[in-house]
Amino acid sequence: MGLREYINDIVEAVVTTAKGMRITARYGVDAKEEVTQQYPEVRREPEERFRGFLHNDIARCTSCTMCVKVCPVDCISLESVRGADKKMVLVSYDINIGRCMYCGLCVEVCPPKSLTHTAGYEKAMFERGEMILRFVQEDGAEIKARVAKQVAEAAAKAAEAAKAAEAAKPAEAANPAVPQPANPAPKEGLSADKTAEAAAKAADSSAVAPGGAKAEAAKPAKADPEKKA
Amino acid sequence: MAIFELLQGKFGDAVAELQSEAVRPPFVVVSAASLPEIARFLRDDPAMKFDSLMCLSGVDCKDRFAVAYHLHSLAHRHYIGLKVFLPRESPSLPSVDDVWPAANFMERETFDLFGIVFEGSKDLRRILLPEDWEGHPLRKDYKYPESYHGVKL
Amino acid sequence: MTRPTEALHTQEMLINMGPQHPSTHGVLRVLLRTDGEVVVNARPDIGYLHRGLEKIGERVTYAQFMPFTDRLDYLAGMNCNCAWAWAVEKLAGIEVPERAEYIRVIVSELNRISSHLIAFGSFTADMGAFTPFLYSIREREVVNDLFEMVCGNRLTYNYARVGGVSADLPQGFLEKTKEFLDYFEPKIDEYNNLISYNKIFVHRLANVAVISAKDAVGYGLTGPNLRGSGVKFDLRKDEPYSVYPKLEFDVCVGTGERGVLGDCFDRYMVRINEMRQSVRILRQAVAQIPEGPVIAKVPRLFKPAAGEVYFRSECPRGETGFYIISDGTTNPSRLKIRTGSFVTMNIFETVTKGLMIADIVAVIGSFDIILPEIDR
Amino acid sequence: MEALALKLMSAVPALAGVPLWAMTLLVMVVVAVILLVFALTFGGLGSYVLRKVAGDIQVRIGPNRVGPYGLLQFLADGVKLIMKEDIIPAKADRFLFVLAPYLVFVGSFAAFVVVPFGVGLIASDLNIGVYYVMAVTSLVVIGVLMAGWASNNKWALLGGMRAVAQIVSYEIPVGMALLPAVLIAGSLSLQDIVRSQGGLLGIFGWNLFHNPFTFFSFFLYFTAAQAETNQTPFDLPEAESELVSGYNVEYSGIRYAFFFLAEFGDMFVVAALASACFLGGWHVPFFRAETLPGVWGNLLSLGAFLVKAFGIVLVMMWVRWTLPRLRVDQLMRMSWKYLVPLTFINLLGVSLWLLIFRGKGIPQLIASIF
Repeated sequence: MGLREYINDIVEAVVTTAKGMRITARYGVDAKEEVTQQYPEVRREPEERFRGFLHNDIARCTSCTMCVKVCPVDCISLESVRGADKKMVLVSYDINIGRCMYCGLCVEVCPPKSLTHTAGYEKAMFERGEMILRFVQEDGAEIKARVAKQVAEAAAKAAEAAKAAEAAKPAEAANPAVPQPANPAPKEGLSADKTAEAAAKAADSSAVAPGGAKAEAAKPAKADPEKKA
Repeated sequence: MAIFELLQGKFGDAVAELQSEAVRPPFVVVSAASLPEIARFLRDDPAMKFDSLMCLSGVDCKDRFAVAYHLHSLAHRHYIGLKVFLPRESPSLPSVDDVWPAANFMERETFDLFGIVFEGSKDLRRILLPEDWEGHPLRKDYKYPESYHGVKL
Repeated sequence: MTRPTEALHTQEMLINMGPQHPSTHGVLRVLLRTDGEVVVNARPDIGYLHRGLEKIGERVTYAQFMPFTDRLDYLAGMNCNCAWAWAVEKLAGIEVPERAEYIRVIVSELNRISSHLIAFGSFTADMGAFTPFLYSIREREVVNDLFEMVCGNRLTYNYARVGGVSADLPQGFLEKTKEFLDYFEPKIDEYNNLISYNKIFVHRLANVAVISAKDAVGYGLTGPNLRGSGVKFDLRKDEPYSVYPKLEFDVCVGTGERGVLGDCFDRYMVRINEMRQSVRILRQAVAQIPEGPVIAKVPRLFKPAAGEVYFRSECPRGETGFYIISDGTTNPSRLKIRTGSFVTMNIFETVTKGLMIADIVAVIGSFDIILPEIDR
Repeated sequence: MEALALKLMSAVPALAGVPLWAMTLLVMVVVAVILLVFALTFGGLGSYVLRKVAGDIQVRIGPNRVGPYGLLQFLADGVKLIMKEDIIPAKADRFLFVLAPYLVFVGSFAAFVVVPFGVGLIASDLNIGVYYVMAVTSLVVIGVLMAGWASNNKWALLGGMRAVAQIVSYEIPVGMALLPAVLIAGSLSLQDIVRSQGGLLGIFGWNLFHNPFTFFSFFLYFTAAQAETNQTPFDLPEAESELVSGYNVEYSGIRYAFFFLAEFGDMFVVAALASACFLGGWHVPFFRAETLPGVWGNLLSLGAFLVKAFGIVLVMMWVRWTLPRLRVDQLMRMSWKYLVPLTFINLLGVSLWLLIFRGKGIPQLIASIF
């Protein structure tokens, strides 16, 4: 190593160090450069498309199970029973947010758009069980019992109606007792925000028992307190 | 295509067929025994110069295994695939890690996940799974274990 | 008279570096055999993060696999997303609307910048200078904000779809991108002044772990690691896909400016220069982006015809290749993921012979490996 | 000490009956406690400042939760460290493991004895002051090696080995860089060295501006001292990105706190030496603090000294947050190929200067013209 190189080495080291220190000093002195956000006090507003916790508006959910099928990690579990109006009644709708990877595929496929992302992202919990979001507050067994009762009532009514029809028109007794779905009752029972698709589906269903409408009316009422909570 | 004909002319029966329908890049199916020879030829021949092995993958074709080599030439910018079919029972084929050093890790991975043995490999150990793992998970008939060292899976 | 070296008995030391170690970038374990500070042999042991993505790929549909590609390389989720989408589109022969392609290129390049920023930042932190790391995080945060705007998540984007992207760019996104580019470009010079050409930093990197061009090709290195050895090969240029042919940029290669061609410093500088090129690409893409739909019509029950495809694209850590074998059902019959970091680890043992312990850290940093990509 | 004890006894009649040795001992203990409190406070506040400086440089805020502006952070940390479980690894050499942190702390704390805080404010004005500092700070090495060895951890051992190699190598440039000040003062006593930089020339009385060689000497000393205290470009013994945390990797709780305090103590000692030997020590520029009546002179000079010392500490932190780390062979090369020869050249230069100009510095020469 020649003397010139030796001195060059020292000079270069000093110069580059000084350059770097000038930059750090500028940031050190300039208080405006601070970018930290004091998290619990200052909260960043998530963007409009932010994919936070999932929320299912069960009043609109049609239990179509698209979300369950599309979920790559099987974090959504859904149980439903067929109601008196042949529509599915949710018994339970749980999302395990500990397992959810917030990919948003379920929200994309949801036909009635009842499943949405909220802006929630704080997931600190004391127990693992708390990570399961339950959207149907009522006890599953109760719903099942209620629906079963309604179905039974409807069946009884249908049988009655069939009997009456039989009595009225004995000639057509051989015909299987399928009541004609001309009655628009289920349509009236639907809440206003039902999508046309679901409405059409409901109209197609052959059951016309008034019990179905009752169940429809009961459901949103039950969901309301939960929504407020 | 031209490469296939050239290979077939040179190696005869060792080169069985060309898979080019709905397969990109096309595969030349070769026999296991002649693989190192063909590989060396493909790498060294001035018209071929397949100097990089892009990808080496094991495939479980249900009735047999296959090992697929995707080759690329930086000099000529062309591709070819090599495929070797192996029997399900004790599959093994010669290693090519002296032709393309890159093959070593990929062969280890294939050995690990498929149980295909690469003879003459520099260092054929399990790579992704623990040394004492049982079975080869990417086989279609793989049974998921109940537990590992007493830890429930 | 016995010479003192004969009388002294020295022993090799076996040190376990990792899987918990501050600078192995995750759960990489390196078994070091050292003679004092000099490494006799460094054997990487990987697999601590093996999640069986390839097996998962056989179980889920093509669309469902998209979120898993985020987990392939979590610092470059967009690139992996797009790579998967391109691969499946190539398999099924789907035409993608041009706007979607532009969007993909924009998000990919933004992601490349943010990924290289982390590479730069964590590398300098490994070298002992912690401050540049926080500067790079600061810039990356802006990119994350942009991504949150466009797809709703900051790290695992799941933005691309087979046939396009999940949603059009939101209002004001392009303006904010331009703003970011104007803000970011001068910062690269600042990094160079702060650390890149710092004497100590240069000394730590120059002439360390030199990989010749021949070795780099033979060992299958790709991406910046390959270009660091002076091989001018960039998939965006040499095997153009998407709208890259319409965009002008240079392929950055190592020059050996401070040491030998192919040393750690070259690999580092390639990344720094690539950020500039990404800015260049982004400026053009933002200016050129056409109006139109962002997703092609793809049936919900997507079943590509039986066939095999190998598609590779240029990700920040080298080429990410998907070898998909379709048997005509909704799921791939075999999915092989070839990642840059995995193949790069192959050369690790060879290049680290005779280096110092501190150099091991430099080599890991200069390869810019990421463990989920290695272990998949 | 004895003089102070005598003074006290004569001043306070109630103490007249106390034997002289007991009084002396009492004074010694009191002084030691004061210094200990100072060292601990400096360690605590130093860590706060270090983090605040880091925050400012790194576009963050730094500690800001405990107390106003996070000022009490160090108390919270101290409490935390004390409350933490004290873990001794199963296969560690228990005796050495327990002893090491104290040894390290004693090494750095003992150097406080000769730090000239102000006019007459020195625990003991040893006539071999500089030499004493060099000697006791070397004691740290033994503690560090002990810690590294006793931990039964390879990273710790490597850290300990690095520390020894580094500190032993850098002792030489540190000593050689300090010698010009000793030559100018003609004494090893730190108080004498400080006094020699007085006069009404203001800052130009400082050794820093005495002649070009002393000017360079200061920077050489600063660099070498940075290495002595394991500050960043030279923090190889604890290199957290290589050796995880080096020699103290197995330590936790209060034992770790001792290492921590020793580090800050070292930092202060180095800064104090730099300011005493090159920046005029407790001299207030253009003012004779020693002429002030009563304790005011002492206090003013103490203030001046602390400002200078803390200024140097700040610069050390600034350097720490800017530079990357050297490799171990480069560290050695830097010491033996660069710093050692340069400090020798400097020493030679200063000696010749003093010989030629009869002990006068440039400012004095210029002043003598007028």
